[in-house]
Amino acid sequence: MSYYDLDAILTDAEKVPCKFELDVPDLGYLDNNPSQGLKAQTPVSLPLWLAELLALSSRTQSSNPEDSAPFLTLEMPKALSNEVVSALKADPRAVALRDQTHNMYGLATRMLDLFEEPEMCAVLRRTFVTRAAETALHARKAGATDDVVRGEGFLSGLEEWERSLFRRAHDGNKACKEWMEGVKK
Amino acid sequence: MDIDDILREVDPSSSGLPSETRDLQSLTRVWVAERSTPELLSWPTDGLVERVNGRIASQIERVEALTGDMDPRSNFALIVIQTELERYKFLVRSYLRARLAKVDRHALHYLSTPDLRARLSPTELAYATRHQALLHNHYLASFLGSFGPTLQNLNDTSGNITMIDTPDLESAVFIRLLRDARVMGKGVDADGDVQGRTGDIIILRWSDAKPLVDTETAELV
Amino acid sequence: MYGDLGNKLVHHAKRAQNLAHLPPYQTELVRAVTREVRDLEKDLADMLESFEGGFDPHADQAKSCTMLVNHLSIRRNKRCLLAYHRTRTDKLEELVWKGYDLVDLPGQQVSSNSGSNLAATDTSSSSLSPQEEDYVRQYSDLLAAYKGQWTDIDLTGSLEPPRDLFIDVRVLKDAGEIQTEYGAITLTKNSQFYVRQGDVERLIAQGYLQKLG
Amino acid sequence: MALPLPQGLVPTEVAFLCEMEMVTVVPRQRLESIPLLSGDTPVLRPPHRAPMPLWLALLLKKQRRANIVPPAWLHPASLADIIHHETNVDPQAFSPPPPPPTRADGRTGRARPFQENIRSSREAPKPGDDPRLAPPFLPSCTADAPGGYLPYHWLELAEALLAHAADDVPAAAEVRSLLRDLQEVRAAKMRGSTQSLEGGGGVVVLRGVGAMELAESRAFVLGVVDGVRKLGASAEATRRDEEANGGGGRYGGGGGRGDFEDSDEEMEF
Repeated sequence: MSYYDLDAILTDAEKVPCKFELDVPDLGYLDNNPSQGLKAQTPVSLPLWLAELLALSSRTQSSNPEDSAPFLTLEMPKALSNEVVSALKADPRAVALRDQTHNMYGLATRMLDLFEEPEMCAVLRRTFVTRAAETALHARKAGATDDVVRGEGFLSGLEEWERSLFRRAHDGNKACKEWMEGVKK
Repeated sequence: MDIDDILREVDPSSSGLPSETRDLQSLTRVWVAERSTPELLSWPTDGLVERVNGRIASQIERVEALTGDMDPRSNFALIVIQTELERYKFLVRSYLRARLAKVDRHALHYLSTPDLRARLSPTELAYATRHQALLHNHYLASFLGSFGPTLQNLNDTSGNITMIDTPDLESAVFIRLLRDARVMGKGVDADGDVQGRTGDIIILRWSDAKPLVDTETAELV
Repeated sequence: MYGDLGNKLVHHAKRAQNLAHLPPYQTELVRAVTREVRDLEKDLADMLESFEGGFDPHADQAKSCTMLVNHLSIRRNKRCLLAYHRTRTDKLEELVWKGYDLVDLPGQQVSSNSGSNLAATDTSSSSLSPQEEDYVRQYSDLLAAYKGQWTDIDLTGSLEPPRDLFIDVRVLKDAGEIQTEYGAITLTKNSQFYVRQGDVERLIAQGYLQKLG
Repeated sequence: MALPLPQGLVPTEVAFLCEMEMVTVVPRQRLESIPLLSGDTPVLRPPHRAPMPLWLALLLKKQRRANIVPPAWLHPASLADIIHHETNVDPQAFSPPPPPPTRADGRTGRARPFQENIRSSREAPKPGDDPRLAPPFLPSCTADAPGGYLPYHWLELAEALLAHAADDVPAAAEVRSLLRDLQEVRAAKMRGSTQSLEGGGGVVVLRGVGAMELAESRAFVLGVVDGVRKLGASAEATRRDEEANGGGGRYGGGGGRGDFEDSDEEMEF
């Protein structure tokens, strides 16, 4: 992960459902309720940059990781719910990933780092490769125009990694065509 | 060992290719490599770039001596010389700028240890140090200066992300085998292990390709 | 919540990354995020002070949670601010490499697409912050110094591989007299020349000349 | 940014490399040797053939000072053979590249055994040796290059000759159309290689692929390989752990990760 990378920073802003394990009087604002204080087990939605370290830091003094208690516990975000993963398993091309989140794969790598989910990992890899091949086909069709990622249907559902792939495929085709035309000069 | 090897050992300059040709081949190879790897490679220690640059300078002098105010159309040799000169200038320019782009992107990383600093030429080192200072001053003047002193650094490595960005050494590259060799590379589901033949083009992670490139078993393409 | 403004900055940066020109510096937003950091720093200091040095993070878990949240928010904002400024300095450096100097920069929005006169846009206010203007000056000096080590290869020359050494060009706007090794040429609008490409690359990039196919 | 280009050579740079390929010219005029940075050019005396880098050969050709002798692989019969191989003999892989030459330099002069023959394949070269040669510094586009094999810079060289020396290429129109067929059948193979990347790479061999074909797809293919690696990072780490200690995952409870204690410690006050 890169400190200055804008996509990494935006992925870090993805919200994840979580619950605090203790009452925190000063953090009511996280639940839009500054005057009430935050009660343990209240479901809140927090960005990864905040939630991840709260889930990984220990609030108790213990050298044994087994009974270290975190400040909060995380859950899978909706974009990576069972329904979404099942839909991707059925047909990777049929899901508009961008509607789930712009940073679908970026979010997934972060969550897969936190949760052991071999099945989801396999489905996402297949999804990524299958959709990449499809993306390349569209990039070829888009031809030597500069009208990048403005198509409807499949293209409008591309998330950020896929958009980058589309641009790469498109730029490669375009540079090659331009060279071919330039040779004659 | 044959007679050529023996000759080469007694007199290194007797090697099969003229040194000009060899330098072009080396320069081309370091250029392609620098354009193709995620990390900065070592500045050639054999004086390659300085030597080529010196030859370029004397060729420019030659051109100036040959050029009066004559019509360029009339002097074919001059056109040939200048055409080649432009090709060399492009190679060196693109090479230097490919390096500088990497230095800029990960300056703090390359300045962080003596080993990494040793990859830079003296002028690159001076440039990187000064550039980093300019950036830090710019941040300080724009916002960072009003933070508490402990927050003003740019090299904090605590927490879950380090501020010192590093090149991704696991990112993939294309190489060509320069001789038959066994090629091993890390993969997700399984690692790869292939008996490769001279001329094979192979995709693998840079961390796995680097040892092959360092021993001239392979080159970047 | 904390970090929301920082996020806005990053979205600005992301948009700027894909633009040919540099959009105006977000003075207000930068100021607001900076203020947020200072407030959070002060809150943290106050909290620590209230314990008078006797703070035990494991005894007062709620407090230590609040402090961790503050601390993370500060870090987050710092990262957003740095990334925003870095994205812009990257673009500024790119312009310096392309041969723009400070006088040109306010006009770079227009010139990047239409190739119109650089000087004609002096009505638009600068999209750079004063600090960015300083930075451009200093980086130009740094680049000039580095370039000076490699005068023979013209470091800021074209990154397109050379094709034909001599090319036909048409003059799109008056550019005065240039020196070539074959003598001086006066570039007046609509005239055509057979020139050494290396002598005019900068003028082509800046839209004064057009290369003819 | 000092270099606004993607990692890896772009098509115009690949074409630039190809211009260093040696080709054979037949001079139409005398020309004395020219002192170049890469060495002196041979003296040209019609009708004696001479080797030249492509960029210089094209310059001579444009000035009508020489004709270019196309390599045997560019003849229609050779191209048809290769297409046959690509479609019928081995529809999956690219047709094999030319066999390694037996001379390292490909210039006239002293015969010297190609290093391949005198060293075991594992031995690293000694310092001071000539670099091991590869395209564009192998004589794979000269008049005596073998037919039936596409060299690394096949497409760029063919296009350059057809554009600037079409009258030197026998049956140029036919060659042009065969090249289009070849490009098409090989492009399909390049696209097909994407699916094989799902397992996360390791070592993927693209024997016989051409420089321009790589330049067109490089950024995309590398993007896919890197994406699969990042998405599979947790699976790969688990596999490595299991392989290292014969079972047992790397995760303790929910939400564990390698640097758990470290980050905890650093985040305290």
